[in-house]
Amino acid sequence: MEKRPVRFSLKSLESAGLSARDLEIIVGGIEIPEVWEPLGPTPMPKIFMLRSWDFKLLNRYKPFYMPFCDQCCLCTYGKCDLTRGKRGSCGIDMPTQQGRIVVLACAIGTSTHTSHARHMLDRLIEKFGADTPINLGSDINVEMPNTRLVVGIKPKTLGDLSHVLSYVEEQIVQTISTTHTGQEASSLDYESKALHLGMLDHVAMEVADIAQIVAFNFPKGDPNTPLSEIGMGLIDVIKPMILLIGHNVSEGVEIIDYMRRNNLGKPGEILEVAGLCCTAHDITRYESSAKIIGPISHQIRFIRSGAADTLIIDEQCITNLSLIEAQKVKTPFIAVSDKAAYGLPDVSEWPVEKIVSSLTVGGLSGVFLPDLEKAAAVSVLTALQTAPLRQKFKVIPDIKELSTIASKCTHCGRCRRNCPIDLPVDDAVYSLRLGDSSKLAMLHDLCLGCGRCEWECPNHTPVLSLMMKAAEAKIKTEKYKIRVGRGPILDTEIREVGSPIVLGEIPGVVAFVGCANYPEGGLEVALMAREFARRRYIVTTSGCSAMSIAMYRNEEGLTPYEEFSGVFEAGGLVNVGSCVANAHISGAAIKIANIFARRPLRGNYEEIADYVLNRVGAVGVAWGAYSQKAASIATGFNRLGVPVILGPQGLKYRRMYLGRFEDKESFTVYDAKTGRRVWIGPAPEHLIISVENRKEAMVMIAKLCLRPNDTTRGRMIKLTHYIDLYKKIYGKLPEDIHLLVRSEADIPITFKDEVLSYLEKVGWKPWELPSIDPYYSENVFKKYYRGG
Amino acid sequence: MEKRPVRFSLKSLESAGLSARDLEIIVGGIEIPEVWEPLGPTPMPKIFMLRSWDFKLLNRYKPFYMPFCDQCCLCTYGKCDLTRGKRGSCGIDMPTQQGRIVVLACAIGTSTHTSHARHMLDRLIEKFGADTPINLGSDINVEMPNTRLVVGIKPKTLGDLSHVLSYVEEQIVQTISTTHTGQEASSLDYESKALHLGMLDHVAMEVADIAQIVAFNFPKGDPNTPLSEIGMGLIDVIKPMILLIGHNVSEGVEIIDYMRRNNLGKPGEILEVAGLCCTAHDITRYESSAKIIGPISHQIRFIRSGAADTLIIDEQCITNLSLIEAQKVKTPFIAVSDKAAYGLPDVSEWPVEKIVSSLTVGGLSGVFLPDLEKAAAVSVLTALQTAPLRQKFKVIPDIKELSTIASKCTHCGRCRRNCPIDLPVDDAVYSLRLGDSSKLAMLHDLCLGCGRCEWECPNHTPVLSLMMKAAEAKIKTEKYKIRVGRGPILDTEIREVGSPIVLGEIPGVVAFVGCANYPEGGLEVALMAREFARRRYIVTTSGCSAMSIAMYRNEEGLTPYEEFSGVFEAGGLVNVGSCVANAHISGAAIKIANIFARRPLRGNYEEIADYVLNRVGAVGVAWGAYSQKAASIATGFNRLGVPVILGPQGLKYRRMYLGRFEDKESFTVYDAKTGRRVWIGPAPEHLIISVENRKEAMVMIAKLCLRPNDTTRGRMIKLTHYIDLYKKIYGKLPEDIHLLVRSEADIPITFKDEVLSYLEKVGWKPWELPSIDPYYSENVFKKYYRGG
Amino acid sequence: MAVTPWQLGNIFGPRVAIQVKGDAAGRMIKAAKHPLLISGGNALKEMVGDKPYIEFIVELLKARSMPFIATGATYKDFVDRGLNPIKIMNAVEVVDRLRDSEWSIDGKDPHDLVVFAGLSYQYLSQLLSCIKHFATHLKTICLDRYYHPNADLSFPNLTEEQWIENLKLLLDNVKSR
Amino acid sequence: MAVTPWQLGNIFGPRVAIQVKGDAAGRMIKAAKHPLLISGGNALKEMVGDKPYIEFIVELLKARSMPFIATGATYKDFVDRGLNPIKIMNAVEVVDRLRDSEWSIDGKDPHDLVVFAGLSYQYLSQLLSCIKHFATHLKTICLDRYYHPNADLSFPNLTEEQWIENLKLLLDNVKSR
Ligand code: SF4
Ligand code: SF4
Ligand code: SF4
Ligand code: SF4
Ligand code: SF4
Ligand code: SF4
Ligand code: SF4
Ligand code: SF4
Repeated sequence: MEKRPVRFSLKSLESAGLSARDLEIIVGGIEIPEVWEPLGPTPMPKIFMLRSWDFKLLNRYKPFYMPFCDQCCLCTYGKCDLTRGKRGSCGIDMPTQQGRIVVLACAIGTSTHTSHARHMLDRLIEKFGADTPINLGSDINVEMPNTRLVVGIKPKTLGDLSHVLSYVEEQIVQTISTTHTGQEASSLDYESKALHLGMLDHVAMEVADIAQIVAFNFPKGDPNTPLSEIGMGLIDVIKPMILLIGHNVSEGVEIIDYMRRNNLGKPGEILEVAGLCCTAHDITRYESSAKIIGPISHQIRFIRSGAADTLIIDEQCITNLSLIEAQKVKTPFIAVSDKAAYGLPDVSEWPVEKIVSSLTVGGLSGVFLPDLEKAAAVSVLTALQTAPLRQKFKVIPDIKELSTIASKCTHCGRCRRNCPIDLPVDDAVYSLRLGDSSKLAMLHDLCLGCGRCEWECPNHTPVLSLMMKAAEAKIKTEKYKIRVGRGPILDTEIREVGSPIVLGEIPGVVAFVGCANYPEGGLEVALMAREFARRRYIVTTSGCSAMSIAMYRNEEGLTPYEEFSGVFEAGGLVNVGSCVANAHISGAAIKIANIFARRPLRGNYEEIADYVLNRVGAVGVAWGAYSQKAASIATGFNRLGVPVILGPQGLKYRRMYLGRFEDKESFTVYDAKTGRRVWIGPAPEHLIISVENRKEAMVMIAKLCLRPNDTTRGRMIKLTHYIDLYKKIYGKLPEDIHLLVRSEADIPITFKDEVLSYLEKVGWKPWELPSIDPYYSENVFKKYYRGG
Repeated sequence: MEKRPVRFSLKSLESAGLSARDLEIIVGGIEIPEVWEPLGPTPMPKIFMLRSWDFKLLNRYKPFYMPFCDQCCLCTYGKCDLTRGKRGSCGIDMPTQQGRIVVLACAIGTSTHTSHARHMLDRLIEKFGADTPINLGSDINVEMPNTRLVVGIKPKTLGDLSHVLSYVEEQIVQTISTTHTGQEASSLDYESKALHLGMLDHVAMEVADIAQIVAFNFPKGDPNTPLSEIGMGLIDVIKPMILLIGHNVSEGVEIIDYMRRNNLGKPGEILEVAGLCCTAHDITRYESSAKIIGPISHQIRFIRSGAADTLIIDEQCITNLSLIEAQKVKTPFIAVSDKAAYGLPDVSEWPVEKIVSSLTVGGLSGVFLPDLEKAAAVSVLTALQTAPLRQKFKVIPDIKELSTIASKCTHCGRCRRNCPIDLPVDDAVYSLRLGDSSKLAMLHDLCLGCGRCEWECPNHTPVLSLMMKAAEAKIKTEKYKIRVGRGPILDTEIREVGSPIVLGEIPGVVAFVGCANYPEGGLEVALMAREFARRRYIVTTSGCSAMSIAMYRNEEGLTPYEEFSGVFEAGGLVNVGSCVANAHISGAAIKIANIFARRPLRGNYEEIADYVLNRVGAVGVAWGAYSQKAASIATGFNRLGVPVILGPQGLKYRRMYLGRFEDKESFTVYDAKTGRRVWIGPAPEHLIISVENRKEAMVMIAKLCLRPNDTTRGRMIKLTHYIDLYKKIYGKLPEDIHLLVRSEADIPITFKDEVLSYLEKVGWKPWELPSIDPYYSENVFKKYYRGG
Repeated sequence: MAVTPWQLGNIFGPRVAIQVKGDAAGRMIKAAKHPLLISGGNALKEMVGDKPYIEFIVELLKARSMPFIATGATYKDFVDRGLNPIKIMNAVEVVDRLRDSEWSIDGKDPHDLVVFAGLSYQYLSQLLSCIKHFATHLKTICLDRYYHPNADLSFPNLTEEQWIENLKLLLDNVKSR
Repeated sequence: MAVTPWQLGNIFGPRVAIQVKGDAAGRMIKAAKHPLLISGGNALKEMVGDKPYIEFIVELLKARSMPFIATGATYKDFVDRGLNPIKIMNAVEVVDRLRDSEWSIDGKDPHDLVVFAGLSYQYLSQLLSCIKHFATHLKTICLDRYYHPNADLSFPNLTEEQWIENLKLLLDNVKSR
């Protein structure tokens, strides 16, 4: 049948010359696209439908709260002081309030991806039609695993995705309403809502990414995508440059298309097109000769470098200072999203020429221009015309100025005290007085680029500019290679690795994802990724982390993307793309259950999550997570049974889900082989935890990859890495090894004697059932238990 | 044509024995129901589509911020100190941050109504069918003015409303995403988003209320609805009592229906059915023999009175303490909404008998039971069975205990310091030692009932219980009458009053709405309502304010609902219903433009808002607004051009929209009679302002009813009240009278000489154009200006 | 232990009011070039010993002439006591304008100090917050019995006796030459 | 002026740490019945004069024997200095268990005091917040150079010299009898 959901505005119809009077319009016609599987118990789940699964998870991984503030100030009954058992005017207590704040964060995060997806999809449907097929090529049949799993449909076209989003939108609104004053009185129920939002987030991200992949013909899971250029060294470009900052690639695509149409060649020929943050990933997925500057932490510095001749911002990971900073270097500024219109005049109705001339010579420093096609023309023309005028005007001080600026520094320490990661800015600036710029240069690598030190300094010391000057020579060399985001994992790859992952023979899938709020620079992410790829884990990555990983060379001068393959295989390093591509990482876990283990997906969330928790040794590492989006992504992984490790800043999310190895009851599962309740040891021990530093993270990664389903051989391999890392870092055997070894055969050969003697010492006994068929959920267990 | 939008779950289909395989389902088929008007410029507006109208409003009524906290703690880049010009890690500054927090509040508020509407609608469609017609009787043709105006459709059936909500949900998600770290850099753009949400909120409220009106056959605008009983005096009941707290009437309706089906008679015969907060309004709209306890401030106290034999909570204005308090008095507790499940066990799958026996004798103090039909049976049976067991067990201390408790009081003052309205709790408790309970009794009238004083007292003094004991005698007499919420205003009424309102001859429409966060008790609202009804303003009311107004008797012992008519007319006192019925108040303003002035509504927001701002002398008073819902409702009124006055707690919303009378440019409009730009004086002067006390409010109400369109006669009437109130309160003439009088004929006769001599003193001259056809928006002006 | 505000939940910072005694407050008011006093509705309800707070405010205004505004509809009460508030305005409306560094209620020199007395705690707290953030050219001082972190200068939380004493001290210092 | 935390944005309240000097801190640690010391990864990086902070911690532990945990992967560094941390755990994992009023790391009596040293400022701040709210049976003291409002006791913000002096004072008081 031909009816397809259509999203439209009445206005667009009428402006297309159609009178609504004449039309019989079917909007939102949905058919059940294909009944490929029996329907599971929870298609399009409402808040309470997966509550029992959440409560199971939360029973083992209990919420652990660290309030970020003693007050609540969310309504005019407040502020309410919630310290030490006191309750607010609405009756809420502190743990519940923390759950509520987590829900709010996840709601904002999920809304951000969902609204991004909606905006993207509306536009793609308008451009390419609602019946644009979702076809990811012959190697991908399970096109949208999150969508199949949660919504229960197998979407065929872009139009189908519109309904998926409507469901997500409805549920977001349902959930956010619970943060109103006076709703939930239980932190567990708030956490269940946060988990709900996290799950929805992965659906929304999947919609956003699949829509752009099929419409813009991005790579469809190709493991061998090209290498693009990345790095701050791009400040050196001499050609006119358009810089895009944000997350929505639509505008970047329009620009590339405009250049193609107008014989302006590829990026790099006449004009440079460069991106910062996720939009950078996505532009290179469309056109690999576009360039990537780097993660969010480079925004202010790169703008100040003056390299950009037009700056376009859309939404999400953009600094509020972009307009102010652009003005400093006379870079014309175009805001294209109504999510961040910056109070600028809406020039949609102006002719292109008028906008361009206003921006170039007319004294208008910025405009709001939500018409993306027009914005593309304006950006290209503005960049071309403004480049000769501004001549890469920058605000980096001369070397002479450095000491003048530094001489005013009183070493008062306020800059440091206002730095979110407590960097010793004061020492670095002060030591300039003695002509020593090395400390500042070192800061350049660690700095988040937020500018808070500058706002605090009584002398308004331009700390970021000083850093850039101090690190100038190094910055110019900062040119690396990054493998273009490939999108989803192929079904064929899943078939190859499904068994070794589930049996534990591939020691784990480690996903380095998320933002650049790193405690000590991006280098640490690169080092961790390299370590685990070398250990032949499957390493996946996305977003800012994928960029940080690129910015590093090994002993032979190779960047990680040159050192490792792009295949989803042991020892592979897989860049899936921008942040919304994170859905392919959760998707891969889901596909393992589906393709390898033949578990049905359709509306069958609990079963699949139970499968992943018990069988898929995957762990996420969001080392620099800063945002509400990161909160919801991580929480979505958690509901699916994937543990997440955060860097130290992660404590400020104010909630962890922690297991306790000594709580045997919670680490007990149903064994479908014997029908018995079996203790499984603390595996995985936590669902989300923030660790203090990289060393702790490395050990934690190896440990959280363990799963109850690991075979003897698999467990031996995983324990090898765990013990090896542990010994390197702590100088001794893991203290919990006796909780993880089930039989002698599990013990890594290299450490056999040592481990055996430890086990003997602590009175370890071989487990009765070294191999089980584990289920945490009783419901799912019942489905698979054939005995009793 | 027959296609109708349907909302369904795949699961429900299959459980109904249908296999999805056999079906071709058209979901969400919408037709353009009827083309009754030409399409305006902004049907289903996105964020930026009404931005220019917002910017006009914000140019005159500039945001005024009072941060409630110096920090931002919304992401892990923080906390960020934003004092005095400092910016956060994301670059945001303090005014922008305040705008962002306002957006967040409005998003929560709008989501709350929208999710309520969705829940309600889903259920009604399930029960009554998607093709249930929206028919409000012969006196109402403009059935849903907000929906017509914003969405651009004329909904015919409940099914159509589902699409309306989808639009609202989508826009909420779009808007809330802008509160993510790093989005808007302009407080004005954030305010525009807040205004957008406010507008959407009125649509959502309209959907919620109209859906329940047509499905449950609530009064359809009947001015003469019956009088129901209201008051804390109901603690005296001896029959078994079911108490409902919250906002969603569905459960109340199920209970009444269950009683009807099972020959349990009407409420009050065998069983009492009473409500607290908005659900109380709505139950009486279904069955006027149900009873109303009162507003949100009475929750804890009424529960402690022990009168309820079963307590059902749904969502929204419920205290987090309800379960704890119910346990104290052994009242079985049933949570029916997944928005507030309280961590309780989900007993949906249990048989009714098992639930009842668990709650009555089984030691289970509460359950989560989202199956409303089951919950109805359980509540009735539980109330009947538990009543003899608990014998209205209460926790109000005996008179003897009072002094024992008080003797521990050290007069340390901590209770007062933790009271949100700084009530002298310490003095009141301490004076009990001397046997004086009068201060405590007085507190009973002022107290918000939040319990914060109790949490703070080192001796855990049960302040609320003491109050109840002290005021016991009075409480027993607290039985009043309230006119049942009537729903929308009739088209016929609009026809009657349209002209006198627009010409200014009815001095104003004053809406007392919102919650019970009163600075000095509910009495003040009653006094204000009476004052303006007696002055022959049209007084409308809803929610907790409508209840507070009832709780007062005049000199003759009549409650306001007995003293004044329920007609939307000069001197009428119109209770529209629960909070979602606020949409009928904005709807009335819209209907005046449409029915009286024949302005088209369809997708024509800016024109109508401009009309209301210039011509409809309406003002909202949210004296005790506490919630995020109140924030979004008020902001929705603001976008429509209706000013709102808040009580002193309102400053904690941290943003006002203030005009300045001396800023002549901003109070200049287009006159469609002459085509000229004309100064109109400060009318209305502010869009939202919080005043210090009731006296200030009274003057402000009268003043904010002035409109540039007032005729000479109208202006004279309005000025009469303004001057009269001003003189009574300040003892002199208003200082801005010369800005408001346009010609001598405007001057109230009573004050003629006085005013004239003042005008002379300040050098007032008659205006050149005492009567104009005013437009604030250039676009709308152009449409109506026939000259030039 | 750090100072705490009167209302326990009402935490502000890192910038919080310096706590002063009556003498310093008095000197401050005396030394100001063009202070403005804003008196609120609580001036009638709050008692200083056996007299309403407004009596003290009147005495202060007589000792140190300065423009003042009677908010909370207390205009008449000042007139009755022989003083003429300079304008009738709502406190929010005044603070709105105070953000303009050029503005003064009497159209003369801009104010350098704003003295608050007799507004309810949370209402004033919000107004002070606005000034603290957005009217950085102004100093604010609060004469109420309770510590107001959002002011520049405030009494600490005082017992009634201490407050009476401090108000007296303040008057003495204003009157002294 | 009220005390301010080291990180300017890091405001807490109304309950904030009492500021102590080295002597009081030393006496406190000495007097505790069953204290626990948690040392973090910064103990290696932060310098006390010319020695890493860990050297001071080692000296303290030698002077006042108590169970201690080396977080931030510093276990080896203590072992190298002749001390054996009682367990290897992440700081979050320890604080999780500290909420149980019965729990102690060595299975003996519950702890009455937790001494923190060498964790990064914001990480520790959050952990202290958890204890402040949810482990009200515990007292916490922080020995770092910077004021930590979420602790029960903390040094004020100190210059390096002041810090060295206070640490010395602390040791003296622990050692004294
Ligand atoms: S939401 Fe509750 S805790 Fe928060 S300010 Fe309002 S009443 Fe207080
Ligand atoms: S810009 Fe860098 S050094 Fe400055 S405050 Fe931010 S993170 Fe710290
Ligand atoms: S704040 Fe400024 S003056 Fe103070 S140490 Fe930092 S750079 Fe130097
Ligand atoms: S919750 Fe955040 S914004 Fe509110 S008082 Fe605390 S720090 Fe301030
Ligand atoms: S949202 Fe911005 S201001 Fe708020 S904590 Fe994050 S970085 Fe700081
Ligand atoms: S219960 Fe009443 S007296 Fe007690 S804190 Fe709340 S409002 Fe104040
Ligand atoms: S807190 Fe308790 S002891 Fe203190 S004054 Fe109030 S009632 Fe009395
Ligand atoms: S008026 Fe306010 S408090 Fe009362 S029920 Fe409505 S929203 Fe709740």
